[in-house]
Amino acid sequence: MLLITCPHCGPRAETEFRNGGEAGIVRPRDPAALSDGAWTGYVFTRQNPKGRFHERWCHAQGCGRWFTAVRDTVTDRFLSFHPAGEQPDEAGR
Amino acid sequence: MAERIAGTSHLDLKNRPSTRGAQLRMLERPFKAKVGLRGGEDVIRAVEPVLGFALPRRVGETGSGSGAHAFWIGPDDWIIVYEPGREAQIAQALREACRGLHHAVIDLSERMTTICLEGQPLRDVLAAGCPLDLHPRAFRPGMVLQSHLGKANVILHYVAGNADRPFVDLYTNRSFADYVWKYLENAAREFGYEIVA
Amino acid sequence: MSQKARIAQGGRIDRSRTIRFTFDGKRYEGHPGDTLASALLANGVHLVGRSFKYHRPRGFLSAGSEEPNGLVQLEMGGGRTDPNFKATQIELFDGLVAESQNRKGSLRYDRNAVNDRLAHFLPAGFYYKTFKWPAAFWTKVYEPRIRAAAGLGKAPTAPDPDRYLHRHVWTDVLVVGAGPAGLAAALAAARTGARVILCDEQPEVGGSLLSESGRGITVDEVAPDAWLERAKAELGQHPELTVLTRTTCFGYYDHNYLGLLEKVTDHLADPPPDLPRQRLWRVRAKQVVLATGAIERPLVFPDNDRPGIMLASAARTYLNRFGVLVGREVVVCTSDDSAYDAALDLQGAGAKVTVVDQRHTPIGERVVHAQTAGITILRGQGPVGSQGRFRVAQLHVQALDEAGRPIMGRVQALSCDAVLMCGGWNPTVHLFSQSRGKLRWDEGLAAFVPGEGMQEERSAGACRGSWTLAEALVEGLAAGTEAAVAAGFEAHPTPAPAVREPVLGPHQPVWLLEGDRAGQRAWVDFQNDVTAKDLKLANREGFRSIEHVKRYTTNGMATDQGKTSNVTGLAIVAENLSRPIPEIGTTTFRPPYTPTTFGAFAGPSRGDLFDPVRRTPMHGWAERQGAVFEDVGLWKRAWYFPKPGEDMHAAVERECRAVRNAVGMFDATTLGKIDIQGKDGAEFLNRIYTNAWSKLGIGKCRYGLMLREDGMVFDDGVTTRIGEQHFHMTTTTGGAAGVLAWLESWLQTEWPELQVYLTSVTEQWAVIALQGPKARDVLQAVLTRGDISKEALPHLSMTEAEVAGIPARIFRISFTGELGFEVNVPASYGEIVTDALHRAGQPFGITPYGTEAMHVLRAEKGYIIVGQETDGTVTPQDLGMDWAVSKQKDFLGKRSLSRPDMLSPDRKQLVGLLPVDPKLVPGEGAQIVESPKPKLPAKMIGHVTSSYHSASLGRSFALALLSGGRARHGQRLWVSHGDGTAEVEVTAPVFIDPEGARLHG
Amino acid sequence: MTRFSIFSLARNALSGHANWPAYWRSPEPKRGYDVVIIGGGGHGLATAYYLAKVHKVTNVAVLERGWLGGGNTGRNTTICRSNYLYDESAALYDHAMQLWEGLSAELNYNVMFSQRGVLMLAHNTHDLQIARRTVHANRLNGVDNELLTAEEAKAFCPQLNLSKDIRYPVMGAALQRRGGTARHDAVAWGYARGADRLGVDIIQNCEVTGIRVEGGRAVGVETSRGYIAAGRIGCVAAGHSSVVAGMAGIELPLESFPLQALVSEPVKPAFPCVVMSNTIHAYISQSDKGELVIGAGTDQYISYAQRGGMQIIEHTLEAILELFPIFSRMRMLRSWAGIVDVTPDRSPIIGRTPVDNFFINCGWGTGGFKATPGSGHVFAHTLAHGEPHPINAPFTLDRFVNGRLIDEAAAAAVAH
Repeated sequence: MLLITCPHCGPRAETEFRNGGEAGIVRPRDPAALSDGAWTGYVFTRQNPKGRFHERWCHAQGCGRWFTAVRDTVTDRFLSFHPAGEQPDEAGR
Repeated sequence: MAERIAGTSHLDLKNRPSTRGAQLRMLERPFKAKVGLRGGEDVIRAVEPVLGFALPRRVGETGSGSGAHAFWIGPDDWIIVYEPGREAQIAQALREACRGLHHAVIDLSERMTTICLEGQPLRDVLAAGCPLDLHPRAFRPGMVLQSHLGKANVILHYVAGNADRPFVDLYTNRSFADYVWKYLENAAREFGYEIVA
Repeated sequence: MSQKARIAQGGRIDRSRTIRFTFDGKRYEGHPGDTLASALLANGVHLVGRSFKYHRPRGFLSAGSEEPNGLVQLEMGGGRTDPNFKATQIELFDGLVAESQNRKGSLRYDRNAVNDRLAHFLPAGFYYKTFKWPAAFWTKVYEPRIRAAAGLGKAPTAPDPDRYLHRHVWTDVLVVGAGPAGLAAALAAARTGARVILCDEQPEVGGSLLSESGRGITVDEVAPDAWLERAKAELGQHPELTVLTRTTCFGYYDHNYLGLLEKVTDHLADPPPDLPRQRLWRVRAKQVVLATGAIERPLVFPDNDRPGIMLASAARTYLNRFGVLVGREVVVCTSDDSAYDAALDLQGAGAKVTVVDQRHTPIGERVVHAQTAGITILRGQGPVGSQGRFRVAQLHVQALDEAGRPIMGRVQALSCDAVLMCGGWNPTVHLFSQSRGKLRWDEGLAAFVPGEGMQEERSAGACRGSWTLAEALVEGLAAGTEAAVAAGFEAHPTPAPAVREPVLGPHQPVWLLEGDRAGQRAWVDFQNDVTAKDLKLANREGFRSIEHVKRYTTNGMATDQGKTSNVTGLAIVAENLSRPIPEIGTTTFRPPYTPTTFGAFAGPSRGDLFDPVRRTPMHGWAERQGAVFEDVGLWKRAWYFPKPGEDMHAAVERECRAVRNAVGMFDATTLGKIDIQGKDGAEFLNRIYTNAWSKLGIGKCRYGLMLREDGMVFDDGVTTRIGEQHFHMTTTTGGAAGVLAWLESWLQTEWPELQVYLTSVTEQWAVIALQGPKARDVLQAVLTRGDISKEALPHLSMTEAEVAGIPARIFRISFTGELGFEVNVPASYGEIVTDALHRAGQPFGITPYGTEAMHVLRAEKGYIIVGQETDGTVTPQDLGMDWAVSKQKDFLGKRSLSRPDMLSPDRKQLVGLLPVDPKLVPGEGAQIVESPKPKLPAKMIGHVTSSYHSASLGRSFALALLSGGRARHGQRLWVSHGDGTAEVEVTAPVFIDPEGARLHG
Repeated sequence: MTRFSIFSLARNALSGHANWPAYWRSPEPKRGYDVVIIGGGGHGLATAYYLAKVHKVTNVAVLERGWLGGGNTGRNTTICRSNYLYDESAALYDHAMQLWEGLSAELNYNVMFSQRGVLMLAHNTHDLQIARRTVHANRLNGVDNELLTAEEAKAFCPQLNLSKDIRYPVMGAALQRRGGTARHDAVAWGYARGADRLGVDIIQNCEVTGIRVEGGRAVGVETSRGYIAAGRIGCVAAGHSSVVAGMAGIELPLESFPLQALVSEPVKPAFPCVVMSNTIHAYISQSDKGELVIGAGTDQYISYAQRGGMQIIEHTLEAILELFPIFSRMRMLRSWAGIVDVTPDRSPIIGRTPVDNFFINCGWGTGGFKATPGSGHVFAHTLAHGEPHPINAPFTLDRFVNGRLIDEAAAAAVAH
């Protein structure tokens, strides 16, 4: 069971959290203007990377806040945690 | 006969078997006043005079005064707990204080119930289903933490006492009181427990 | 006399008390402190089991959790039966009853032993090569026979009477293993004031010291025993140090999360009912010290599996810890100095001991001691065979060349009643490997040792290949201190202990000894009957990766998980393929370290605690009204209210009739409720609902649909504007939690600029729906404040009022098509208000109704239920609800609705169905076809989503999703029914009051 | 090539089994092949086998990063069934079922296909509706599946706990008698042996590190053992499909999750069939060796580490014991995890990609093993003709663009 550091509550057990998949997928400003393909990319296509991954977590059974974590999907080690609104840098810090 | 229904009413705690004088004591206090407050810095400034004490700003913290406790729930999220009966009046006072600000004041008295635990074994009993670090070094008097007990969300408030005789109030949604109560009884069996009703 | 192999004194058993136990129906005696294994050996019982495949007679190989042979069924009665328990791990208690396993007939005369004669025809993987013809025979004939022969013990057939609990704990340092290294580590860490947990699978701490005779060893000038007593004493002095004995660390998971299984009552004759049988500890450790020791390797030589042939360390444990002498004429076969301790100890206890050392020039200090003690040592020789049916009687030894290969020629037969093997040692690296640590092959030690670690852990002592006591104590001390410091504590200066012990000579492994006789079998995996020949065969057939060899031969896959067979197997494969061991691969170890009880994992989550049972405040009231309940998500909901003598059908008809003709009351408390506050509430609703909200007036309600971004309906409900900046949203019962989470994620991550706060108030309110032409009359009768007249409270509006003296929010909402009110009162008053309404309603014929009647009533009106008319593949257009879909604004999922397939005319659309036979009620889920007797595979053009008999229509009717359905109104089609079909007519999905006159009444 | 039979077994017994040939050669990779298949699991090996057997395309290489069947083929709970709701799925999985039924003979290798029956439990009215919908659909598709009452279910599986006071009492079940289990390793080995015999090169320890694409056409693969030219490339990399497709510049609607499973210690026959419950998330059967084989759920986060959290095992065993309290004292012997590639509609993607000559067969999620023969059979057709077989035609990548999903997840997973 992962140990996840909520930016607001500190390190807590994974069972307090809900994973929200890939982070940083921004909803298109004007969906109507998109091709079916482009819209599909937004709705369905995922990086699913082997290695560093920016993902969303919600501290569902704690403060209820969504935040972003950077995790290596090979080692499952977390590199950093970021409250909503704060973007991880290139190095994932 | 129709009556006001608490989370554990159907369990008939009065006649439920338990051990007189056991180290651990359990009871439900269903009708405490609980008011939810949401808002930013401006709201904090506006309500603190009404409350008469400072709102907690960090996880684990509580603010207390004049028979009330304010729990830190999230960065812009608090629950304020009073003795029963004052919910409407408090909610009203807070709403007035927040007029014009982005805020939410909401009565949660009926949504949540309180199970009061007292006695040395309660840490081990809670640890049977709660993944928090409940060691005296980590969970100290005055603190409040949210987590889960088995499959129920809970808020744990370390009201007072010391490592040998702690008092902890457990808050959970009313329909989960049945589960939480039975869960605690099952975990407490090896220590013995007395139901106070 | 019994216990003939028990020596006069010594050992850690309590000779003052005798306890009785039964094995295979025969009664024996032992002492407190015994294991079942030591007690059986004390009574001279060596034959204790049969192997998995060949049913070979077997005795104990070991004295610990690595035991492959000595498995028994514990039979304590009352549902307490346990298959495959290792007798070496069972603490003896009075009245213990055990049975040997996997035999047909008695243990001595096992009829399945014939397999051993057929061994030639049953090589590794034989079953892949045959039993293929005729095809049907596999399932009917061959497989049942194979299954009957396979398996070991018997599964319980009665429920388990015992309880299991969990315990979460956070610690600064977890030390696994309470041998010398672990004790040193735990004490060092505890001295810093850190929170420390020390666990060990044995009933007492001490590890290898419990089996130590202490010959020639001192620690700080005292014997090892004395040092151990000192250490024990100190353990008690550290308040933050928790010692867990009988506790196995079975799993090392991510982020230093470890699973421990504590056996709380397994060792007790009659367990106290208030104690759990076992406790599963979930430990989150800042730092971990692994001090798990090492496991001795057997020697692989022909017929090395006879009872009486065991590990040297085991014989030593039986002697020094349990006071049992496993043989009087003992041959010790070794390629390592450590076995000389056994030789010396057993000789000291009166056995005639001969040592057969594969090494030509062993030089260790112990060898010298053995020589001085007058023990015969045959150097450069090794075992190549054995004799003895139920217990070894002879060992055949032969001279070896420098490479360890037997030199053909004279074979010497040594008569004996016990053979002790030592093929060196394997560090117990299982947990290190589980932690993702990489193993490294150390050629010098001829063993896998911890390589690069991946988590916050460190190994100390034998589990990293440090064989001496001095190393164990020094490394333990260092590891414990470092761990505590890494956890943020200040090191406590402690001098390293001064240890005197014999100097070790080098180990020279001989992985496989084969005689020259054909057809000889040398066992590698004892329990699974995997021999060196099987490994050869696998290699010959092209299996080279160790994983392939394992799976093909089943080497290392028995209940001991290869603790005594993995590495020897690997080494033999490496020799076969003449490649270095690391190239063949290592096995990745996975949890659990030893088999772990299902019940312990499930813990308290059984019955009522399997999932919370959520009841509404009116549950008790409904019970008193005779309600039958159904599960909806976690909730118990009143399903229907049968009167005496009524079946479900009759009850539901009566309830429906009451609602259509008079008034019914329904508990709608479980619907999700979300309080929405903030100035952007309306804009927020615009984005998440398909319809528009800006213009909704205060006190007005509106129905809304929510879509996922893929355009599919995922929830619906009525939302009400309570104030300019205040909304009250309702969701489906099952959707409540999911919807709130979904809304929060959009607010927090996508639209932080919106000033909106969401709060779940599902449980704040009890909701009683009053539905029917007489609803207003009833409500009026108990209304203590407010105006619910047609004018003041038209359809889809809300007012704050007071019912039976209780403040209430009254919504004019109908899910039945009738005049309807939903009365919301503070939850705890739900029963009081329900009761008041029910009493006030008597003159009007008020009738409580349940979810089934609710389903019928709404279906008659063509109202959908998300999850019944929809299944995650249905759009608003499919449901004919375009009226609820805004053309102007954007909303979640809108773009998906214009994808090609969403517009195709053959999409399944909501329709009504009227069975031609008005009594016939199609099954929900029935498929729709175009002919009465379709040819298979038939073209299915839709399915029935809801289907009932309607009291008000006096006939059956259904809702369905039908391909191109709206264009098919009036068509005759067929629905699958029983083994055939039933004819139906397609209609519009509204059956009563299409113009809504009743609704607005 | 020795045929396997009771007779060859006996003959070899006399020679001490010293003359068995290798199951497959271990050739050096050639410079090029007509078809290169990436992934030596069951699906990839089956594809190679049917390419050679049915389509006579024998200049084929199967490239496996590690050892054959070391991925999900060797890590699943070996359940075979074809009782899927939608026509497209039923056609695909029943195609597989029909091949299963003759597979041991086809491969001259005993894959221990055992039609013990698959029982899917219903615990509430909603489950019953789904069960009926599925059973009726299956019947009309010519796929065997029958509705049972709770009592009939217990008659078929006596270990079932029908008590009314368990949290979610069993209200009924759907039974596919043709469903069952097979020996997962044997499937990989059998296909590998068969393909090798027909001339396919099976190359283990050969990791694909790149896909060479020229002018929108895939022309070969870079591997740890050098460049290999390819007329067509079939990517059958399961959990790693996103990674391999990424080498060709293709992004897929996939997420890879850890999926755990476990076995108990072996016991004498104690469980007759396969039982599954979607509502309380449990499935269980007993292997020929006597181990209870239990499938657990996926972890909530994507990961390429073949491991998962202990809480997943706990939840699974809670569910198992709720249905089968008699197994409470059984013990977990081994647990492990695979990486499953999951699509938004829980149906696989089999066919063309935006890159010519680069084909994918992925997205099998938690249910790929049962489809192995059918998947290989239709994918072989697709690779041989450059066009999908009618059975896999609906399982295109395009469906996520045009919306024609095959949403097997939806039917079972909706709220009520």
